[in-house]
Amino acid sequence: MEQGFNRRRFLLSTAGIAGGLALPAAPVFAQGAKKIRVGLMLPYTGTYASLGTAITNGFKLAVDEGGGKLGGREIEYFTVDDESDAAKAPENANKLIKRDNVDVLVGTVHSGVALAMARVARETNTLLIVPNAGADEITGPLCSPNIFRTSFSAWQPSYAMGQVMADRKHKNVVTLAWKYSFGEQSVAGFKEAFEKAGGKVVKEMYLPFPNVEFQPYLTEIAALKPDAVFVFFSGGGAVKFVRDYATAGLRSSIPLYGPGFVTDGTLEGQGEAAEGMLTTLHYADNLDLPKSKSFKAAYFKAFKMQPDVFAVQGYDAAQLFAAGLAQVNGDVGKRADMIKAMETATIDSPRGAFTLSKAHNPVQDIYLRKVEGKENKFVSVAAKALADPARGCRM
Amino acid sequence: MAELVLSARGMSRRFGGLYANRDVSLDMHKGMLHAVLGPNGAGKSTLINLLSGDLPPSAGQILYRGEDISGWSPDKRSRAGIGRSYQRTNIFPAFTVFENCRLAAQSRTPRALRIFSKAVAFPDLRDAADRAIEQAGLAERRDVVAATLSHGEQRQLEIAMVLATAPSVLLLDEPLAGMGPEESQSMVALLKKLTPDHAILLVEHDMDAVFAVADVITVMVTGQVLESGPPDQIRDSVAVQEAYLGEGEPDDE
Amino acid sequence: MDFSTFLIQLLNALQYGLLLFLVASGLTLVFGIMGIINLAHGSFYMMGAYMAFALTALSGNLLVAILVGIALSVLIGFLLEWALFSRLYKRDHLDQVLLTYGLILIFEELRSLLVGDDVHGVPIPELLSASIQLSETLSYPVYRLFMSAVCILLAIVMYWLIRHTRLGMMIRAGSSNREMVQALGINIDLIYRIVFGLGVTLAAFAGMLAAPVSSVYPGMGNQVLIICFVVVVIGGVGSVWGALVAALLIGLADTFGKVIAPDYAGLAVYVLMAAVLLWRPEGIFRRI
Amino acid sequence: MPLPRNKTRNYLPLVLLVLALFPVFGSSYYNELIAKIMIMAIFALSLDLLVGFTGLVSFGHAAFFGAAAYSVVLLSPKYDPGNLWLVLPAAVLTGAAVAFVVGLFVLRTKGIYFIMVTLAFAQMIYFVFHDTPLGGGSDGAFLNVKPELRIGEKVLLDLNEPMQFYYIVLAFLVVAYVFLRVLLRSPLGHALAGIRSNEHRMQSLGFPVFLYKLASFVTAGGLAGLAGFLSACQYGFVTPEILSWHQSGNVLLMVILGGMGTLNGAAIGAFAFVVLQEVFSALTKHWQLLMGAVIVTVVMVLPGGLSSLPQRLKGLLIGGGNRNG
Repeated sequence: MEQGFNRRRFLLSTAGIAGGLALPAAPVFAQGAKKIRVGLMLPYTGTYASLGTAITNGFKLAVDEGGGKLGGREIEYFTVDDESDAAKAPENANKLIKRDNVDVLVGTVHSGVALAMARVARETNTLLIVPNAGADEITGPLCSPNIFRTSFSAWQPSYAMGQVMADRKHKNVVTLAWKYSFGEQSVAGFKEAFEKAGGKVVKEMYLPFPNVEFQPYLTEIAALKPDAVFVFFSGGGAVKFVRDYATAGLRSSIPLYGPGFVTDGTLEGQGEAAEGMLTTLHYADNLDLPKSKSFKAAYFKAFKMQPDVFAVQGYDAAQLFAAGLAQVNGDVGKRADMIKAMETATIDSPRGAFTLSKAHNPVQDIYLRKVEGKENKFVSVAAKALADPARGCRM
Repeated sequence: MAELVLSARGMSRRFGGLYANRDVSLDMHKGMLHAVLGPNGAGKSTLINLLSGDLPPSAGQILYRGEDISGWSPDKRSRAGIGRSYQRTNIFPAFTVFENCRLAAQSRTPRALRIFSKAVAFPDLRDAADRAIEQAGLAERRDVVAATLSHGEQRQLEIAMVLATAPSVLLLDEPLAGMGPEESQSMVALLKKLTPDHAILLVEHDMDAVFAVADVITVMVTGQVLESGPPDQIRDSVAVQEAYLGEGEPDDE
Repeated sequence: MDFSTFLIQLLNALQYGLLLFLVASGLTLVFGIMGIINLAHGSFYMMGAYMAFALTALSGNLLVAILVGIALSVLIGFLLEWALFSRLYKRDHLDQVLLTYGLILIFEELRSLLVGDDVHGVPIPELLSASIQLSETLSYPVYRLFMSAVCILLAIVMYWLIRHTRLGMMIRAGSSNREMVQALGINIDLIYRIVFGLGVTLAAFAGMLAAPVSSVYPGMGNQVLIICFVVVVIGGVGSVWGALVAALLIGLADTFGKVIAPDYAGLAVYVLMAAVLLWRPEGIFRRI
Repeated sequence: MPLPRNKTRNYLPLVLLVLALFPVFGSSYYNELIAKIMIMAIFALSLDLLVGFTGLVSFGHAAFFGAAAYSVVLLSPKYDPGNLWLVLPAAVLTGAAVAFVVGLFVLRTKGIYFIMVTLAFAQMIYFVFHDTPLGGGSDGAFLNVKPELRIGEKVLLDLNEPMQFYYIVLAFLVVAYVFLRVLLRSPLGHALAGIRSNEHRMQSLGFPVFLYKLASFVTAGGLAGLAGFLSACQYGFVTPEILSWHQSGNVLLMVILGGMGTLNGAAIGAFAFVVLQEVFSALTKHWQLLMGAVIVTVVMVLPGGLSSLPQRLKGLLIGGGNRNG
């Protein structure tokens, strides 16, 4: 069976190389048009696929509203499906940066992937706009002149929730989250505000990501009898937890709170079990703002569906980039001027206008929302113009 | 009396509630060929498997040069000098005859750590292999891939591989099975030639061959030793004739 | 932990263990009898859950959905066995492993193409939607108890099927030696087809039964697959009885691991596995 | 599987030449891609020692790769380059040591059960990194600065330099390939071939089969550790996913795709696998569907892998004779 590898076979395999290389490399030769090269590295498959699509839609909507141009130049998109797989993240980011030579990298949803992207962006000095991932580090220790975020930090909604829950006279609270950095940061943000306001976190419970066998924890909560529970899960985990919490009969005796991700994009699956739940986020489904209404209408017209917070974040990513490009008339070579313009821009977002902190994270209002029907309805402003403390950022 | 090499003492083996071997005792001496006869299911193969270590005994002892080896693994017994052949040909089919034997010889001098030397470069292994091939009468087929050998030749290779390990005990499980008359004759001649230097246990159905070569014969029935002694004693034994020979020719397995 | 909490945790452990048994039983059957490591087993579980979702949405009734789903699963099992697996029995185990590995990718993408990547809930049937008050604050959903009862019932049925029926006898014979059984005039091809169909159906049924409490989401099959393998490894290849014991042990290790050593909860199950394998390299029980 | 016999292999220098000259023409992205393929080739070669040459079908090979990759991150100082003299041997030893411990358990089993148990143990090691604070949990851990080789004050090799990294990977691929070639024709290699062909007979011939298998397992673990080391250095980032059963499945697939039991096959398999991934993922977001279809097709109609393809084609053209059931 060990039959030497003859020349014909070798030729076949080199043909393979050539084929493999030629295919993805083709777009490189579109230089004449001088388009702006936008790299979208987002999840298009797997659990977060719908989020990736919403962000892409939002981004493209903003570009289309500007006549398909940003800063007077046409846009060319390069997309990579990051599969929410952190292990492949550096490689995928390199595909866009080194193979496709993009001018800006936009991504992503998953925090682990985004952290890896931030490192690559720092190393290669590529402009990066994060349209979702909330890991505190991105605008904390990893902050950099070329890294921006148009979404939130994990700390923000949770910190706001700490104040809300203290205001609602809860004294003893149990927290439950997945044991990974976003979960831990959410709990930390909550705890900071809640304990500052005089509350006490009786027990912090974590379960391995993405484990969804909640029953032992629910039993534990029932035995501890806290005044309330602060929880962070997302996607399928959030659906299952909220349902399990309700069927365990805990909903009526121990109220459940959490950052908005627990009830965003998951209400269809959660059904009645989520009804009335209070969460905090920088967006609500029925904001009474002109920009929000026009955005919703335009989005519905373009994509035949209602936008969510992720679409807003994608939309704002494009707006932020546009603000920078407008300053330099589309000349991405003038990096310093462009970044300066982005730093000082006020983004007229469907969530309400926001500016950026020194660490490039939005300074924004966090809303208290209540689940009614299939919507997260605005209740009040939980924290006005809340800025992430950007711990560890030296910039 | 010749030197006692291997012996079983009250050896038993149960499968579930059934005894495949029950209280078997026998001795093997250097220079003597000890044949085991018995109908199908008499426990002859189990006996060999117990002696070679392929099966652990349920009770009893196996002594090798005075030492109790019943707990030893098959490879340890083999390295100590107990070689066996199989009833069903058990070779490396994709290797050549020479490679089969060379690998067998290698087990005596493992050299496992010499990973930077070529296995084919050791003259002692080559000589041992060639000697075994010569003895087994396969010299002309030395470089043929084993899978393409005739059945009889594969049986010869089976023996050659054991010989290449330079054993002092040979446990041979029906080496003549399926051989033609000519091949049988040369195998019988080989057994005779090997006897002076080895202690041999031969399990065989071919009566003529057994009586031609055996120094001692043990007859087993239903896992137990019926009678043991020189060929003449066995031939004349009433008990053996009643239990076994009386039934006429044993059928082939 | 007070005593009543302990008892409730014990109930949680049993309930989780029984569900694991249900998922893993099909895997261990296919594994033990056909000698196939079916990596796609988790995909069948996922398929079942999505069928429960889609068919409940269509018919409005979980029971109808489950009945139709079972019929579809049997069909899919037969088809796969006929089209793919039956051609590989003479091959190496490795080929079968890789085939099922390829099938995982295909099923996962088909799911994405057909149903999308959203998370969906499946309503608990009206009849079983009540809860039983266990302690002052905690109540236990009747549906979970119902699931456990179904799992126990299935365990009994499988035991009876394998021990006391002609089909079970042929299955047991088939697991020891394919050629020999064939020589006895038993239609081994048919037996294999039935066993594989049974394996697929058990996995899918577990998915359907669990859908109302687990909700349905992408990647749910992979999550359950590995833990099922651990069940089979601990229980011993092909042993349904072993799978039951192993699944219950895992339920206990996982539940109390989470309570006692939350930082290392994920490892508890594997420590259990290593301990069992140290004691018995081939699992607690061998064969059916 | 016959024993390795001498054959002419005059195309190898040519392959080497292409690989050595590639960075001169390739862009930085494709250099990284080829480096990745070479790392995967080392990984696949290490597995082929088990699957193809010892007959041990391990479905947990990623554990050794991943554990070694983690060791690089854990042993490197946070903000300074690690010392290559220390980090590289430590990574290889980690792979080998994990293989040793796992081997003590799994090598007591055979056949289909072996496949299962290796999978289960690899998953155990996956959870060690995934669920404990040891390596940053499910978020993974970063290697901020890649190791360098220095003598005194002089930096001889710096893995942060992409070009240097490329040639280091190439050198290690050659070393791994030659090492395995030499190993396979040594007495140990022949004994492993014997075990693959007929383990039972090897034991009755007097070979301590368990120790030989353990030696093979540990060696493969060490080589996988080398690949893990290089992989950690290439991306400066490790997550538990590199130990997952998908990774074990992928490397097994590379070995099968190329045709197991041939060193060249393992390397071809790694190449084909990565290129297929690259091409498919550029075609559609549902590329896994294509990948799955390729896997099923190879298993069903091409059991000997890609390197048997020319043989089979020839067989077909000449009119059969090479018909596999």
